[in-house]
Amino acid sequence: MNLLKLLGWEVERMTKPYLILITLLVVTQFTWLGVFLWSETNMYEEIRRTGTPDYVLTFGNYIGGVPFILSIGVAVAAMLLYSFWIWYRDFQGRGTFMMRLLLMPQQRMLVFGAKLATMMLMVLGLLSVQWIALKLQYIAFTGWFDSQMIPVSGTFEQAIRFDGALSVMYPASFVNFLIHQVLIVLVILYIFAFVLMERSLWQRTLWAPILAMLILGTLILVPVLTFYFLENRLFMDELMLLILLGLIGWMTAAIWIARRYLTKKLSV
Amino acid sequence: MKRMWNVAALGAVVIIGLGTFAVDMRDTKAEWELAVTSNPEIWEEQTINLYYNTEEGDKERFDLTTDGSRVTTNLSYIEQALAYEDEVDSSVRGFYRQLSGLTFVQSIRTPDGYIGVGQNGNKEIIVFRLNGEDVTKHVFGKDVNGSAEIMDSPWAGLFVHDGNIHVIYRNGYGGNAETKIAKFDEDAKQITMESLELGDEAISTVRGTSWAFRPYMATIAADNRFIPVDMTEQTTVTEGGESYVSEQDKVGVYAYDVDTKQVIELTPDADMWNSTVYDDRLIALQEDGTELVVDLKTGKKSTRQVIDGSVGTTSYVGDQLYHARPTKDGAVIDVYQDGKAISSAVVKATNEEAKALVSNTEYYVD
Amino acid sequence: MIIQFNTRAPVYMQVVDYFKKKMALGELQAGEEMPSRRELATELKINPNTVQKAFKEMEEQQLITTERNRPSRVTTDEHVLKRIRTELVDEAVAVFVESIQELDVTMDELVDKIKRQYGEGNLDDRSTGS
Amino acid sequence: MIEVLGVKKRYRKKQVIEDVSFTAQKGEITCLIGLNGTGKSTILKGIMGLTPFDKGTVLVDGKPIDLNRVAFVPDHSTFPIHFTIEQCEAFMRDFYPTFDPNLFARLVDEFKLFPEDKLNELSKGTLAKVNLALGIAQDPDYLLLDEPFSGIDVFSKEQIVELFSSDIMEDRGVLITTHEIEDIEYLVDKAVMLNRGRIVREFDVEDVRFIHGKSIVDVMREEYGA
Repeated sequence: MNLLKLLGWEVERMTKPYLILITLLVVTQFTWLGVFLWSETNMYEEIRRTGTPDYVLTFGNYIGGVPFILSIGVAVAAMLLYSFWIWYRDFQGRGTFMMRLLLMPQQRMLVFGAKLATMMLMVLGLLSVQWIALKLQYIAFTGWFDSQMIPVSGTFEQAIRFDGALSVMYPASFVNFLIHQVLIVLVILYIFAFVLMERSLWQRTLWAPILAMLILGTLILVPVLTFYFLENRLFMDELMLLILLGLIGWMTAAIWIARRYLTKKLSV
Repeated sequence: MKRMWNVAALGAVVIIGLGTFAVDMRDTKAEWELAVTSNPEIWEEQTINLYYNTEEGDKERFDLTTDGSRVTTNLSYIEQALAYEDEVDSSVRGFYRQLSGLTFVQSIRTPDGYIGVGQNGNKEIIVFRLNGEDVTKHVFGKDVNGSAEIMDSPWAGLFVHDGNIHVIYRNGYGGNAETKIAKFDEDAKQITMESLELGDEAISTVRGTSWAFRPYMATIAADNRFIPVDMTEQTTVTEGGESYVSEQDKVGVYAYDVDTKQVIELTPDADMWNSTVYDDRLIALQEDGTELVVDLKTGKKSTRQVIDGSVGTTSYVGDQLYHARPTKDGAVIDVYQDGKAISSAVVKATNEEAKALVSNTEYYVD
Repeated sequence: MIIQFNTRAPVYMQVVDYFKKKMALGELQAGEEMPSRRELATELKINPNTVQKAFKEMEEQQLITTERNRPSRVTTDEHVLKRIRTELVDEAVAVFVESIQELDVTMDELVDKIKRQYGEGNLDDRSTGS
Repeated sequence: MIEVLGVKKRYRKKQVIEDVSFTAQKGEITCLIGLNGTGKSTILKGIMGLTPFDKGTVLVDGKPIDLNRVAFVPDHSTFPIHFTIEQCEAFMRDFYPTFDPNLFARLVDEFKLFPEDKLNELSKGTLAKVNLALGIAQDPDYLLLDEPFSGIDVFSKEQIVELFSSDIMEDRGVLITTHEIEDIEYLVDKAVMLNRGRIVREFDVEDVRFIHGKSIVDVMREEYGA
């Protein structure tokens, strides 16, 4: 129950900046759509006057546009930064609010859980808004070019699948999508572990951030190196198993470190 | 509880957004059914691959077995792993694991087990043998005479004769590569090379040799006299004052005669486009539905009429010929062995989604 | 009721002395009800435990009596009250003598000054009725 | 009773707390005295689990600390400064089960606070009172206060001192740290003096007055040679 209440507080604190981010994302994309439709139509008309255009437009051209990619980049950067800020904001001043959180007579990991849940809600929220925006953009795209009698090729699914970022964000199988979310969680866990470690060590050593990065860096690097070493000795299914174990290992390690530093080492 | 409104609102957005995404990503519902009309045990572990491409070129593939159809495109990582896992049985894993570390490898399957020849960078050539469970290894280092040359040239394929593994290779890269054969004497740890006088022709591939790991490989006898090969021909072409050498595949059925050490054409105006090397025979299906059969020990040739009427999509698995002819709502697949029809089965689209796909689906058994 | 505490003497003793003076001066009649511990602590802004200790001390010196959870009362025992008066006077005189000794004043001079001082002093006290 | 046993803490190179052990009884006001920067706050924060001790243990009534029974009032606000007092109370009610809204209301009224005020609009004195109110309203058995009087106006100080002698604080254990003892000379039952990371004196204040006729300030002068 406390987790839900904590989640409520965290979500309330991020609502304003989050809404700004989403509006920014949607506005940039739809403006770029407008610009794209307008410029492509003009160009097509011009070529059509002097001959037959030798190219066919696809939805991929739109989502390949720089503004589109930039808007996604900004959203990703915002999420990464907020994963740090969601903790560091509580350490503002002389660790004011963090002190209140740590004094709560309950499991400290509830605070950790609430922040993680908030981050995932934000990420999934962005992915949801983006998917709906994409579908709307596709409708506008095809509708407009049909009305302009300009041929268009390729399906919506194809455009998504061939786009670098979108194929990762929206893989062809929903199970893969869930697995990608697990990877996102993992990234957030490591950011959280870093922050908690840094906040616990900063009073003991000036090298806190570097030390934290070193420890977490090795924790991330070692499995990656073993993977590359084994990669050409194992079969695909064995590799998958190795990756699964690696992920589980990473997750438990991150949670274990976070828990240890949050409950025993954190110093406000 | 005002705060909970924010959470609920965000939750709703997520459910709507990801809900639409999940629905969009739903696997296709097309379902197919395989009804075996005769000789069912042929189909026990046999899978039929159904290729289906939409107008927009979307590829979708199904695996169809006696116990149902399964879509095999857009598999999740887990499904891919599981599909791969039951395709590769454990007996072969050890063998191919050793090969997987090599930079270049070829393997063949003989009655007494798999043989693989691999190259580890330019350091050494290794011959692997899998008989039963254990894998034996013979290393031919850089110091062994001839190994450097072999490692520096493209390989056409392998064959076994008098118990020794042979590698047919093109000596050196570049236009006028000459074809050579290397015999690996594993006990004496020696390699003996011979070159073949083929003029401006060359052996490009040896039938039955697998380039990479393949779950199923046909077994080839270890003492065939004739080794079926593909040939290429080099012609110098001059265009606009410049002349360069171009190489084309030669049509026809060729084999290397181990005794005479010559490459001979087994039969004129036949082709090996759709053929299989199985035990001591080469079987090649011709346009008119007849099968050319060559006894690789004696070189004796014979033909037999197998498919009468138009030839649909065909493929060989071992010495069995699978012939698929599309029908209104699916396809009929006949199986021939030694020229006789030994089994037949019917592929049927069982639901609307599948029926819609029938018009441009191809059926292929491998 | 404001007591100027000094930080060196035990606070509870200063509270006891305060009440002794009040009893001696008759500001607290025999048998009168004492203020409650909580009121006193809040008013004097001192630690309630100290007020508790002061009351215990007064009970030991039989200055007050407390039946079960009823407010304490000043003692009605006359010669206890008289004893308090003489105690206070002796104490005051002792302090006075101690401070005077340093100035080596002859006895006669001293007696004369006290007479004059005390005579007038008395006069003023009575008229203003402190 | 709060027992601090053999506690050690190091900050970077210097050993801030060498070896500290003392007790604070329930129902008594114990004052932890020490010059600035001698680790007083660290000890309080250590007891609350806000800062890990390198060595040593802390027991409250014989058991590890139960945050339901012990409240902490740091010398600075613990809520984001744009919060209103109402929002602070809402947070406390959400996450501190022992928080008693009536007690809080009484304190708000006693301290003459205005719930809709934002923390950043309040003076240092008022802010200290809000902090105190939030702490006391948890109705704890033990209350730890870190420099409650430092840098606040005289009237707020008075209100706070008055509060300590009132019924609200009765039979709660109070542990205060301060380096200005004058304000609470008469409130303290027991003084614990800290010097260079060690407990140098631990005494019942009234006994020392009775036996040695010395005030806490006198003892401080002896110890710290002010």
